[in-house]
Amino acid sequence: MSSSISSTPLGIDPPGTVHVTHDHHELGFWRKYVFSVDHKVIGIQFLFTGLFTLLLGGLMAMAIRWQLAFPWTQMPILGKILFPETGGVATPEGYTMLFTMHGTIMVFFVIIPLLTGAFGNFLIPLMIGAPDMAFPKLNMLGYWWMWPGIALILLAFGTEGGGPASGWTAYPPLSTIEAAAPGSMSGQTLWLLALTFSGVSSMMGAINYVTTIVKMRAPGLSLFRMPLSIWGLFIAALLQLFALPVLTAAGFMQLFDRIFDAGFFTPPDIVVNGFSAEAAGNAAGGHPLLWQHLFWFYSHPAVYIMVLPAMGFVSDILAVHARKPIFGYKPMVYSISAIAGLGFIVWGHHMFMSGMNPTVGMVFMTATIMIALPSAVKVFNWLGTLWGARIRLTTPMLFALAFVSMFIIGGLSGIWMASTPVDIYIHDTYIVVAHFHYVVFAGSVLAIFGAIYHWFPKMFGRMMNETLGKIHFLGTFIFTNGVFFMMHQIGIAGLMRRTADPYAYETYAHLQPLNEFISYCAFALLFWQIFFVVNLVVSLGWGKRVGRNPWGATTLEWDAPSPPGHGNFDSQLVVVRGAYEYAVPGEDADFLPQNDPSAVPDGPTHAPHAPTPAPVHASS
Amino acid sequence: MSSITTFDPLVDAPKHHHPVYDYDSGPPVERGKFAIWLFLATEVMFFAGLIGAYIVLRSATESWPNPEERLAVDITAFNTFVLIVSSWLMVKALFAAEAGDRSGILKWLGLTILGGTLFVSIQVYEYIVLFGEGNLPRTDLFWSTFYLMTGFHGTHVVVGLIWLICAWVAAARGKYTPKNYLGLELAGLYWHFVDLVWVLLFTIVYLF
Amino acid sequence: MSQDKHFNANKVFIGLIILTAVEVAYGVIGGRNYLDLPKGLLWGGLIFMAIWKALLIAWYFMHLKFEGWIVKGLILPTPFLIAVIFGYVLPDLADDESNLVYPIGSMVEAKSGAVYEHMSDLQKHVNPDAGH
Amino acid sequence: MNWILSTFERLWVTALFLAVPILGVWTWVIADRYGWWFPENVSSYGDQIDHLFYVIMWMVAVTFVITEVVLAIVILYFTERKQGRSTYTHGSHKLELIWTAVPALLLVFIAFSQMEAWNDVKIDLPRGVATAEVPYTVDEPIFDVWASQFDWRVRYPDENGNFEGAGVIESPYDIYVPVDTRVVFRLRSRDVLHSFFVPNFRLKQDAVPGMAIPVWFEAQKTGSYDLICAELCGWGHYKMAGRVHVLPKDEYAAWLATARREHRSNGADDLVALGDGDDDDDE
Ligand code: HEA
Ligand code: HEA
Ligand code: CUA
Ligand SMILES: [Cu+2]
Repeated sequence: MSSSISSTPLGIDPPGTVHVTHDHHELGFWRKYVFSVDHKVIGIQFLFTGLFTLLLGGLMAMAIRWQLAFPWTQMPILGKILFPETGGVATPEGYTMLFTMHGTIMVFFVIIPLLTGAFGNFLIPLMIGAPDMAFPKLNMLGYWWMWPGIALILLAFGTEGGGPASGWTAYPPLSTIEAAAPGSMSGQTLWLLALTFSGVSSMMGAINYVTTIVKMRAPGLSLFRMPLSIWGLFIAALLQLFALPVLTAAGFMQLFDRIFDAGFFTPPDIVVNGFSAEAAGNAAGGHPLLWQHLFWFYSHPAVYIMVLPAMGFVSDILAVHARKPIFGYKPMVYSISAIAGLGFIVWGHHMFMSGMNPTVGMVFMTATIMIALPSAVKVFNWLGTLWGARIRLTTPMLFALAFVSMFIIGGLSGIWMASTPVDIYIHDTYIVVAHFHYVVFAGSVLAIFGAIYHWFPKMFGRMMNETLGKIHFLGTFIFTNGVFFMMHQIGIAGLMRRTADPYAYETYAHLQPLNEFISYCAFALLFWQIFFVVNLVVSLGWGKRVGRNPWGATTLEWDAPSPPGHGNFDSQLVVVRGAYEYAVPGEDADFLPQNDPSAVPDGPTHAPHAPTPAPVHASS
Repeated sequence: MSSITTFDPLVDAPKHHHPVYDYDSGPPVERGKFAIWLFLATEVMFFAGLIGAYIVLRSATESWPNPEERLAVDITAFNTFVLIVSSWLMVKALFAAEAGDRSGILKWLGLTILGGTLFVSIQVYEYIVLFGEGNLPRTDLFWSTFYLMTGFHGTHVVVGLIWLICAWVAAARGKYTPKNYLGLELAGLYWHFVDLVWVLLFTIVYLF
Repeated sequence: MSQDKHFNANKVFIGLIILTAVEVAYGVIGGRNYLDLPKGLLWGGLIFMAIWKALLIAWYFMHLKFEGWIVKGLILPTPFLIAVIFGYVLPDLADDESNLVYPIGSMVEAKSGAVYEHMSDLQKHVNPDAGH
Repeated sequence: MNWILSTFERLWVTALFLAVPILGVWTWVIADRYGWWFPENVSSYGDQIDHLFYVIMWMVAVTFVITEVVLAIVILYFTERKQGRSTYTHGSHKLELIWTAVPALLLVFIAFSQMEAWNDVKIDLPRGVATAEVPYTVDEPIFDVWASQFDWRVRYPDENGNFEGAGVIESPYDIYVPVDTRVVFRLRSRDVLHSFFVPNFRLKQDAVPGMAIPVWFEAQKTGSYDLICAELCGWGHYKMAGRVHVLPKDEYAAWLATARREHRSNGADDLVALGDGDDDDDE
């Protein structure tokens, strides 16, 4: 049977319907684990798919690092797979394909599926006290639509000419004219199709999330009682809905250019590697920058899609393991929304050097710099939350703390690039690479690790091993910084990205030792993940069984059994207070579950005469 | 970890035979309708991308050809009329559904589908003629933008038609009651949206 | 179902038809074949009527009029975002002051058969009508 | 026993997070010594840009150190030791105001302090006819730079400033400019996107096919500097190198004269050749 809520195609029963479950006749294996419509199963499917693609992307990163440390030397292991024809030595075009695929996979098939797909699916219904998503079948569809995307993007490697090679940004005309690069043959077409698939997938997801959050919150769970994870996922879903279609449109235009020679992005009178659009009788007269505008209109909001949910998870993890209410809950919510809103008017900061009208660039700069403001509010409120807390240094907490620390670094380096004159020098140098890996790997991915450790007990009813977890954290934290902090240095030295072999230039020759150091850290980072994988596997089978609420947390998901049965909760929940009632004075428990009717109702969201915590001394 | 409570079957085991409950929070709008409007918002952004690209290329071009010389405005004007009519018939169908008059639904909805089919066939005819004259997307920017926008609108019309046909079958099965004809309403919303987009496209593609 | 969704569909329908007729007439007569009105005037008028029609459809046929703030709110951001797109992209790409050596799309109609026997081919496109 | 463990844990975590600002600042202090820092600046507006970099760097550095240290302190002091509860607060308007207002001021300041430099480098360029004071303008540039897969071609106009015909000088890879002169040139591309990047000049500008983007710089020190392509342009992107030779004014004049005499490009033809670059030798 399909989930009882979803028994109608769109889940459009008149509201208030109470279905009686048919839990008893068991589902077959396929319906239960493969084509399941249960949001928990789908979430876990997304989780493992995402980890798998993360491994792929990570391995490609290792190949990149090898080439940068020891250019044109035989690459161990990976070389055999990636460059068989040269006996494991990277080729120039092969390198361009490597980072293109690395970036694409990491952005579209790792971070977004993990954050919104895995945790969005698993957490949203549980955290708002709903039995399932609004449209479970659509949900399942969303998962399965991602697979053609993954298949196509991997297939691209096999096509004649090899995988796409125009960067994850796919700037035309390089990406639209087949003669321009080996990878711009059918590989690029597959790339576009893959993106469309993943786009449709996250579209289905986003519609589902927003509808569920708006329409299916448990009685009493007002918007301003929602956990910040839900807020993060909610706003991220809205970003998807309003930004992604534009990329889809642009993607179709690029497909038109490639398949029908439509020339939207092809300026006239260019001769690319002997090929001339006019001579071939193709349309021309379009503008390359048009693509950049449309692409970044999506892809800048996308970077916030890649961080807002992570921020939400971190806020929740901090509160739970610090046993303290979130400091400034409402400012947190407003800043999430502000980041999202501003995110729509800053995309041009990726185009300062692109030949864009420099006056327009000035406007973009001002808007961009202003985004630091809501981010600042978040950072300071996290510190405020921790101040005067009783922190428990559990593994999830460690990763959450790491996120705060790392996001500050990544965010601050954004300020340089936001300032147009400085960006003249650092655009497309490794400072940019350092910047976005700090926010996206050291930020989002570490937050994802934290979220896995934190919600694993809820997902599988077992704890992950704390000792292994802490070992995993220690190494990951150290090597991550080893890899990415040094990239600032080579960036300031002027090394630009997407360069297969920088050392031919006298300007860069002396940077090889540093690059080698970075690469060694990267390899160590990869191997260190073994502790995580082992921990994952062992805990799945033999981890300590836990109860419903191992961490002593207040939010609704911890009221369900671990793992939650079909329909999630034993009975209808009624929410009586905000999500962060920890250490309430005069209560004997140091946390008050949102749905626990005993004790005081909602605490004031702002205690006017609260003891002033000390960050003020530090931050002024 | 001191804080971790161990598994206690009495408290922690899932209680069986629990009811699966469903309730409605937030504003008074059906989930389906809420979702469809979200979806329509994304569709708006999608066409904003396509039309935006056209406007940019177009308004930056001095020598843009005169659409009236390249396209059959009269036929398309008639086609626009057809689509608007079908949109109006759709409203009629909804009213019928509201009145619980099934044969009414079938009649009006049937006519709507007829109108839509006519629109598509006329557009297909237009394409065939244009192709015959050797006007392909690769010919020049005018044609590539033309095929891009009208093409994607056309596919939307086809999707809408399929949806309407499903609704018609459902209606024939008597699925729609005066209390609940949401399925029909959603199909209608999509159909009207397709009509709305065409109103804009017709103006900027054929008349500018 | 909200029952009070009553409006006179026929009136709206007639309105749409009339607007379409006027629009086509205005477009064709005002167009390059006859009056050849200034672009601003022509486009302004057409866009005005088109958007008017679009609003009629959305407001009545899609009974936005009868929906709550929430549904209206879902569609509301789109006009702003569209305004943002145009506000940024037009001044950039469609700006005469920008450094294009050819007007975008000037290859429409123009098909330079033999490309580059000479450097000046590029400058040629500064003048759109050259080339054919 | 348990107590020792938890204390140990508290300490190593604190140390770990404290290491971030310490090592971070340390690397930036020693960076210069190992050449992990800006290459020498030789252009007139380079100082402006570096200056802005440092202004932002100081603000960011302070914020960075403060926030990271506070984080470490928090971990050290507020990690659960004895029984007891965390302070129960949901926030404070006063603090929110402070830490919204202060960064706001900083950021507005940053934003506005950028405008002038940006205007000087990219917006306000000399147009119209060249004069003695302003020897080169957008309309009468010193040369056109043509980027194409995977080389740079520089076209010097002939005596009367024409960019076509037999008088034109075509110099692949090597760009010659006079020192202490504000040179304006037009950046163009034959095929795909490229980017004209000279680290020592703090100069970067994408070359876009179909656009002729005016660029200027004024080199203040003779010598020859790497010209690097900074926008992905295909498999050979990494080796799309050039050299900018800054000559004393008189030497430059002499070079130009000799070049005009000997090194005459056959105009059209090698431009035809330009398109099909050396791509053929990769498969
Ligand atoms: C999760 C992803 C993520 C996030 C959150 C951000 C956040 C930011 N990014 Fe980043 N960015 C990327 C992902 C991300 N970015 C990616 C992937 C690219 C490269 C794309 C490519 O070209 O391939 C990129 C590139 C990029 C560029 C283009 C660089 C170039 O190509 O030349 C710029 C330029 O403005 C920029 C700016 C910013 C800014 C201002 C923020 C701000 O949101 C940061 C705000 C946060 C803080 C400022 C720190 C916390 C605040 C305080 C501690 C308070 C005090 C601070 C001050 C007073 C300054 N980013
Ligand atoms: C969005 C996320 C993301 C992530 C997580 C990463 C992670 C990494 N990235 Fe990358 N990167 C990008 C996004 C990302 N990157 C983008 C968008 C670009 C630009 C591309 C372009 O220019 O077009 C880029 C480019 C880029 C470059 C520049 C290439 C160039 O310009 O020449 C480099 C160079 O060092 C690099 C390195 C790395 C490294 C070492 C990691 C490491 O952190 C990787 C560590 C990961 C692992 C070690 C995997 C561990 C595996 C698991 C934990 C799963 C366990 C498995 C199971 C349980 C099944 N990346
Ligand atoms: Cu030319 Cu990169
Ligand atoms: Cu951005």
